[in-house]
Amino acid sequence: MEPLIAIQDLVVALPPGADRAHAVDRVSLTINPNEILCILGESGSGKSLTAHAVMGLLPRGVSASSGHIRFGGTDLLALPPSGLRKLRGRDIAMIFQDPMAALNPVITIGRQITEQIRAHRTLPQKEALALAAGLLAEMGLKDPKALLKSFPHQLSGGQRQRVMIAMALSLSPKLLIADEPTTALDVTTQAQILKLIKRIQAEREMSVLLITHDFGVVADMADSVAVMRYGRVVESGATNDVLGNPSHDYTRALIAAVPRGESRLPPPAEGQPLVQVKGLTKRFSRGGFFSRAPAIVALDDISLSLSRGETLGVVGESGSGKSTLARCVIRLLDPDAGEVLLEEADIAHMRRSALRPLRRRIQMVFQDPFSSLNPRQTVGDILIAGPKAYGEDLKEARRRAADMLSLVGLSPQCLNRLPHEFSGGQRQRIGLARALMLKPEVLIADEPVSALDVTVQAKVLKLLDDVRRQMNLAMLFITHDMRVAAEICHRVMVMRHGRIVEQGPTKDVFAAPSSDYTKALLAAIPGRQAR
Amino acid sequence: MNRLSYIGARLIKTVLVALTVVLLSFFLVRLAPGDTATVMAGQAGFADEAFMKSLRAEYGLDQPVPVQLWKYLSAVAKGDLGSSFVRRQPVLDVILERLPNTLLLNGFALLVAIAGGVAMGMMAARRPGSAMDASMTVLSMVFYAMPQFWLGMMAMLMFSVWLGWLPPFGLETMGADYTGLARIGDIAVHMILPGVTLALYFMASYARLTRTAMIEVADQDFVKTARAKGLREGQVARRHILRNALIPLITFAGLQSAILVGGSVLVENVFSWPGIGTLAYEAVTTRDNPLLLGIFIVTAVLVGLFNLATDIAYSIADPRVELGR
Amino acid sequence: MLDRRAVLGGTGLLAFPAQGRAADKRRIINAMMTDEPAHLNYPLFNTRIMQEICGNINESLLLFDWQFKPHPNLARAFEMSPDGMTYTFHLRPDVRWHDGVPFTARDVAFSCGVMLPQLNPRSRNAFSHVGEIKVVDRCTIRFDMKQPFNAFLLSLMASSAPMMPAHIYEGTNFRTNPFNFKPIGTGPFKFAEWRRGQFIHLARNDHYWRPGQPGMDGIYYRLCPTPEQRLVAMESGAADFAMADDIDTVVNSRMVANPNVVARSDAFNGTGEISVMEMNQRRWPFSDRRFRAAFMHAIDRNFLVKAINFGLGKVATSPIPSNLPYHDDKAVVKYPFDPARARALLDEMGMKPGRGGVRHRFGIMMIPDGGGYWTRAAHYIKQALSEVGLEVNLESTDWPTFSRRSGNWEFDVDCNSYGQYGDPAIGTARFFLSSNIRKGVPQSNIQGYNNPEVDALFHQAAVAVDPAEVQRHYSRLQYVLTRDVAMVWLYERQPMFFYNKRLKNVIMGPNGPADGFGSVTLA
Amino acid sequence: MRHFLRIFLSRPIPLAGLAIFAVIVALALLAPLLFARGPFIIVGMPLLPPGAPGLLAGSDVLGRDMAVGLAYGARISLLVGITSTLGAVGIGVLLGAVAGYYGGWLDDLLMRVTEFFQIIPNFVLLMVLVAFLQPSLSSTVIGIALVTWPQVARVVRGEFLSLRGREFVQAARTLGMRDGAIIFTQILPNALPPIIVVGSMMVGSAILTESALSFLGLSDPNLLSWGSMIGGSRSAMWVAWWTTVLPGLAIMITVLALNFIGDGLNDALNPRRRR
Repeated sequence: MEPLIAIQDLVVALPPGADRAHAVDRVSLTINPNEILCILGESGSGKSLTAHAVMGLLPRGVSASSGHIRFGGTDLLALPPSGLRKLRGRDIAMIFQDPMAALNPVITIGRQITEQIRAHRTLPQKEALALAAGLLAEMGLKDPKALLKSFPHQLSGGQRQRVMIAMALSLSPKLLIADEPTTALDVTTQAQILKLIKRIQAEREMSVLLITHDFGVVADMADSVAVMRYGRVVESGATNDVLGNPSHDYTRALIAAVPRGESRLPPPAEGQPLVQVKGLTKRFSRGGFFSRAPAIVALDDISLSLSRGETLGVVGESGSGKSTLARCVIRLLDPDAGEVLLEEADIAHMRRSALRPLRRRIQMVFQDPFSSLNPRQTVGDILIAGPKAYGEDLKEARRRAADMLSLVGLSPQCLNRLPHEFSGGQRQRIGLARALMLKPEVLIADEPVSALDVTVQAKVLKLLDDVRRQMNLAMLFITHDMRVAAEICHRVMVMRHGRIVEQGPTKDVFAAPSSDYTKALLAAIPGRQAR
Repeated sequence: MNRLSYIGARLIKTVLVALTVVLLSFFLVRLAPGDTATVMAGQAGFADEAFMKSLRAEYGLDQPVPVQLWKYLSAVAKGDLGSSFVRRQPVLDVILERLPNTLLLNGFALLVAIAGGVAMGMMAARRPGSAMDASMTVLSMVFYAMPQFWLGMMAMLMFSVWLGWLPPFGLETMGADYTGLARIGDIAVHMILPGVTLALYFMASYARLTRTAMIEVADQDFVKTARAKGLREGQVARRHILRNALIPLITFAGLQSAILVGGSVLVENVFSWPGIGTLAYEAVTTRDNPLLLGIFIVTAVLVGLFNLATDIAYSIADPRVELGR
Repeated sequence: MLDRRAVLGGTGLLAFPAQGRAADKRRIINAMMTDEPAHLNYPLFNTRIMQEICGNINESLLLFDWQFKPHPNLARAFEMSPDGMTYTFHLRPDVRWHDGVPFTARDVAFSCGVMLPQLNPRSRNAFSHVGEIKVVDRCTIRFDMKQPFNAFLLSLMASSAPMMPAHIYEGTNFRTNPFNFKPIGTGPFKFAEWRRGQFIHLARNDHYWRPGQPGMDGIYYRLCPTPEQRLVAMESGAADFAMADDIDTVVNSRMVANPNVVARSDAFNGTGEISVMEMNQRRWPFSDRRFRAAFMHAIDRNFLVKAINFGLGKVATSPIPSNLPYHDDKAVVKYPFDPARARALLDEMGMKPGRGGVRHRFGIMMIPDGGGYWTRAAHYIKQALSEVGLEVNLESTDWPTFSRRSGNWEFDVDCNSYGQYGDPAIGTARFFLSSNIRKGVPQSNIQGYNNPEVDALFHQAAVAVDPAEVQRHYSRLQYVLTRDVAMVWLYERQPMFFYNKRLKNVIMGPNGPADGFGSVTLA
Repeated sequence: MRHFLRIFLSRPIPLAGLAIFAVIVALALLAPLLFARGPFIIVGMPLLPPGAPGLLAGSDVLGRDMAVGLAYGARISLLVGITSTLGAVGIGVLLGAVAGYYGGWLDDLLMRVTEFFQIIPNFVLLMVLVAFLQPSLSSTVIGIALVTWPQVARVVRGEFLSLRGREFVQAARTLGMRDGAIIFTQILPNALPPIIVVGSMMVGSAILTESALSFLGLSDPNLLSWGSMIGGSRSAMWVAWWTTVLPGLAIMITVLALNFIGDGLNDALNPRRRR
């Protein structure tokens, strides 16, 4: 049948001085009516720019230099701006990645929706508002009338994305473009939004162009899929064909890198516990001098134990208190109550001077590769900072730094280069090397891979596990992604609102989860049902 | 915490701040050598010990400092800021008589500056890096680089001495004693030169602020959403970009309330504008301590009120900000 | 030398804005004040602006013509006993105070006996010679002197002895009397309104005793703080008078060339002001006469007057101004501009040039005049002295600091000026009498000059009756003072008085404005 | 560093700024060589227009050569501008760093003090300080530094507050670094760009403030600065425009050059570079 959108040999040029000439290089794609097409690719693959090109929303300095985008007989690239503007929001609609920033913070939800309606149809405001309320109800939002009068900051991430979808569908467009709509959301919310998009697409028999980097999402949502790399489509076709037997080796590598979500690690050897946490509690006070707002309880009576050579996973959504726990154990934060025993010494309430010698035995790897290294220091200086603080001989420390770099898979010449010359994955390796320089016994990894692309993620996880085995480290692994936890943890602990809802060997927790919350988390893992 | 108790708390804070201002400046002002009695003796041309002693007694300058401080504080609590040594008038009357002139001049200057600044900022932000952007940036930097007093004198030289279009000095034509509309017109004409001189100085900051704010907001996602809704560029610019870019302007205007109230000593001095600025200069040079303290207190209270007004305006402009949290 | 006016004319800047209003037919005089006086009690506060305002309200017994000869005013006639021991004044019977109360001898007795000596240091010196004041009858009053005082008549000049209403001030605290803010006098104009920070309005006194006066309906003294503002006010016709320090000497040529303005340089001869520098003679080297002489020789006072002060004034050769009685040019020791002589004197003192050619460093304390002619003179003198190896540090001050430091003798050299007010005994003596060395009091003999011969000569001159004897004493005095270089006399100031040509009979005597503007009428 | 220079010199505005500023500094330093005698020497009649014989820029109200005055005036302005800014930056960085890093009551105290400076009209406070210290070069420098350090303190506090939370600082704490080392080796180097930009702008405004003070006569009379030249010409302006126009132009050009340099620094050092 006649495709709704036909993209032929689209080329999007990057401004001079960028790392490569074209962001999108001769891409051809077709989207049929009543179909969901997914474009899958890692960051920098040009998937998002392709979507923006269709809407004519390319950023300043970036332009579609050649090719055609046919939409029902007209070539969008040839259309004058006013012509394209009439289509936008009416025939083709788009939703974006970060719902927090996608709505104008100073205008009510109601006015932002009616603004789109009345941009294309002359309708009195009262009627437009009624239409908007209907749309919000269709999206499953409770009490739409109140929502219309509220401001974006008063809504949760999930609610806002639903409002965005309602706004996009207000003029029943033929095509909805969704640029990584759920990446910024919690796992459970992500699942609900994807289900909503699937339902709406089916009910309205419209086409959806879904941009994602997560294979699970493709498996759950896509009728057909196109895999992009460095601005080119390497493979495309029906989802089952592409996922079933991928023809291109890059696709094969991508599929292999996605964590299965089943635990493959042998059960941990029963060792004498190195770290014991008992009844740990932490509160954050809110409000200034005048207001008496109640304090938020971040950790409520947490107890756990960790022995050498064992990896304990702490899993939970944002706000569950998992990273506060990590920071309390390493005393970046001072807990309000409870004990943190390192062998026999309770370091929870120790004075900083007494704590200092014990501190070198616990080290940490951080989440954001672009914030965890001091941009103004060379890698060498970063690595010897720990030994230097403890007064060790600097020449000796530099020599050990070179060995440590090769241990984490980087060449020793990196010593005198600056952090901005490395990729995200390489920076995490440097962060790990820094942590290991003080020969710690306990390693805390706070979401070490969540900021990395899938392929890089797999390599760093493998490195972490090798290092744990070689140096017999006790590792506390913090993550929000159940699949990653399954890959690397012997035991898993699920946290919600500052409390432990379930813990036990990874195999048992994944196979037969006891708490309903764990069940919901597992069910929400994209692509889990398909296989 | 509702708005009323927040505003109440802020008023108490303003009073507390005004009190600290009084304490600090009471001692600061006394540090300067010489006192008002010697000034008046010097000016009288003929003075002897008896005259000097009687002057000091009359103004209570011979009592120990703590006594003077306590007397002064209790008087201020009752709203009596003491009387000006040199002018022999209650300080409050002198200040209240001069305050409207300063508020009028600075208010006019601020409005001109905001209007001009925002316009320049928008023109610069429309196409960053273009010739228009560069020329607006250079122009605002030139305004920022000119010494205020010199700019005033150049304006006077140009429009009063050589062209004779505008009256150079004072609040109104001397001796004309206009009333009603004629007086308003007369004052308006007199306000042009000092007002524009002040405005150019403020305009530079507003232009730069608007430009950076507009460019930053233009990159936000909700602007992309607005375009995705099919709005015309003009609507996107006005309803979404400008609306959000104005918020930092409000905070900046709040910061300037001290200048709005304190008056610009320089411009008022050059144009002999009878405002708080010239009053402060006179108070410093004649060691009229009660008048100087009075000016500090009144400006402290007014700045506190202006800041409160700016915070309220800010919470109206930006719903994310709740008063009190 | 290049004629300055040609240069200024050349730059086309002499164009004058059109007169604000066509020659104004209204009978109101618009005058200006540089800053507002604290109150209007004439004897208590005797600055120039007070003389200009209160000169219209409070009158004196006598007026003086250009030769300083006395003429009747409130006193229709007077006699002096041959031995100079008694003075009798016959008052005009028909004079009334502004509040209708008749003016009588009781007012004169109160003013000269009580109020003036208590409030005004100048009057105190003059009336200290008076033994007893007798009220003979309603219109006659007699002064019995302790010893003859030939300057007694001159000390009755308007600015030194204004007659004050006894029924208002007698028995009250002169400083806090409410009438200080609404003065009562007998003069041609009476107090009408004072709007603080704006103007003081004097209305005509319809019951004024002198027939045909005042010629105008009222005077407004408007506050006009900066010199440029006053220049514009005069040029635009908004102001009729500009007195003494109102206009900076820099723009003097512009005013003189203005066709709408009459320029008079003799309006203040009565005051006879000399611009001087006082040396703290307690400190070496100022105690050494040779240093003071070298100081005088190093300065080209002709250049100072012609260039720095734009031609206003005359080089001062004597402590007594040239246009006042008893000035004797032959008696004085002259100090022409002679840097070589100055260097020789300094060498003679043993003050040899050290590193960088500097012989000695000292400070000159400046008058806070906002960059006016005082400051310029000080800068020129610093430059001139550096040519002979004397390095000057100019110390800027404000009024409180200036008064404190001069009164307490905390200075090396300071700038100042003093007025003669007609007779050396009134204006000049106070700066050289050793009895007037009083710590804490500015405008006294702060130099610490102590010469018994000078003390004696001032005393003898004051009490001598025969005019020739008085002249002999003052000539000797002028020789001794200039020989000792008792003070650095720079130049006799000629403060200008500008008035709009729509008015006439403005300046009637050497006291100028201090005698009031009763005679002023439309031209 | 190379990267920074390439960006800084690539744009016309900072390039022009640097060039003008270099000329002015050279003029100030070489003044004794260019002109035989000092700025106070009286060379002829007062108020001679520019181009009069031997007088490039005419003579001022005392008959002194204005060209020499302008050259020597540059020294005072630059000296005051730079030293007062260094003083203000020194105090501001110290207090801002401590308040920003430790927070708590220290931070509140600093905020109250900076608030005090926002409430009191700054120039009036400066006049009181200068009057108290008796007008001189040092009192001007101290006065300006004392009145302007809060601007730097606010910027440094803001930077430290945001950098304190960054992960590389938390890493430094876990590695056992003492607070002092963390402040000076980890946080301060990253807080330098905004400090340098604010600093360059403050030199310009310090020059303006110094000229304002000397315009009002609150400066050392033995020194000739651009401000005092304008102050002395308030009346002369009516008969001799150059006595006011020329020193004013000199101030404007110098401050403009500094603003250009500041804009260039802001662009070159700003991580999120626009364009």
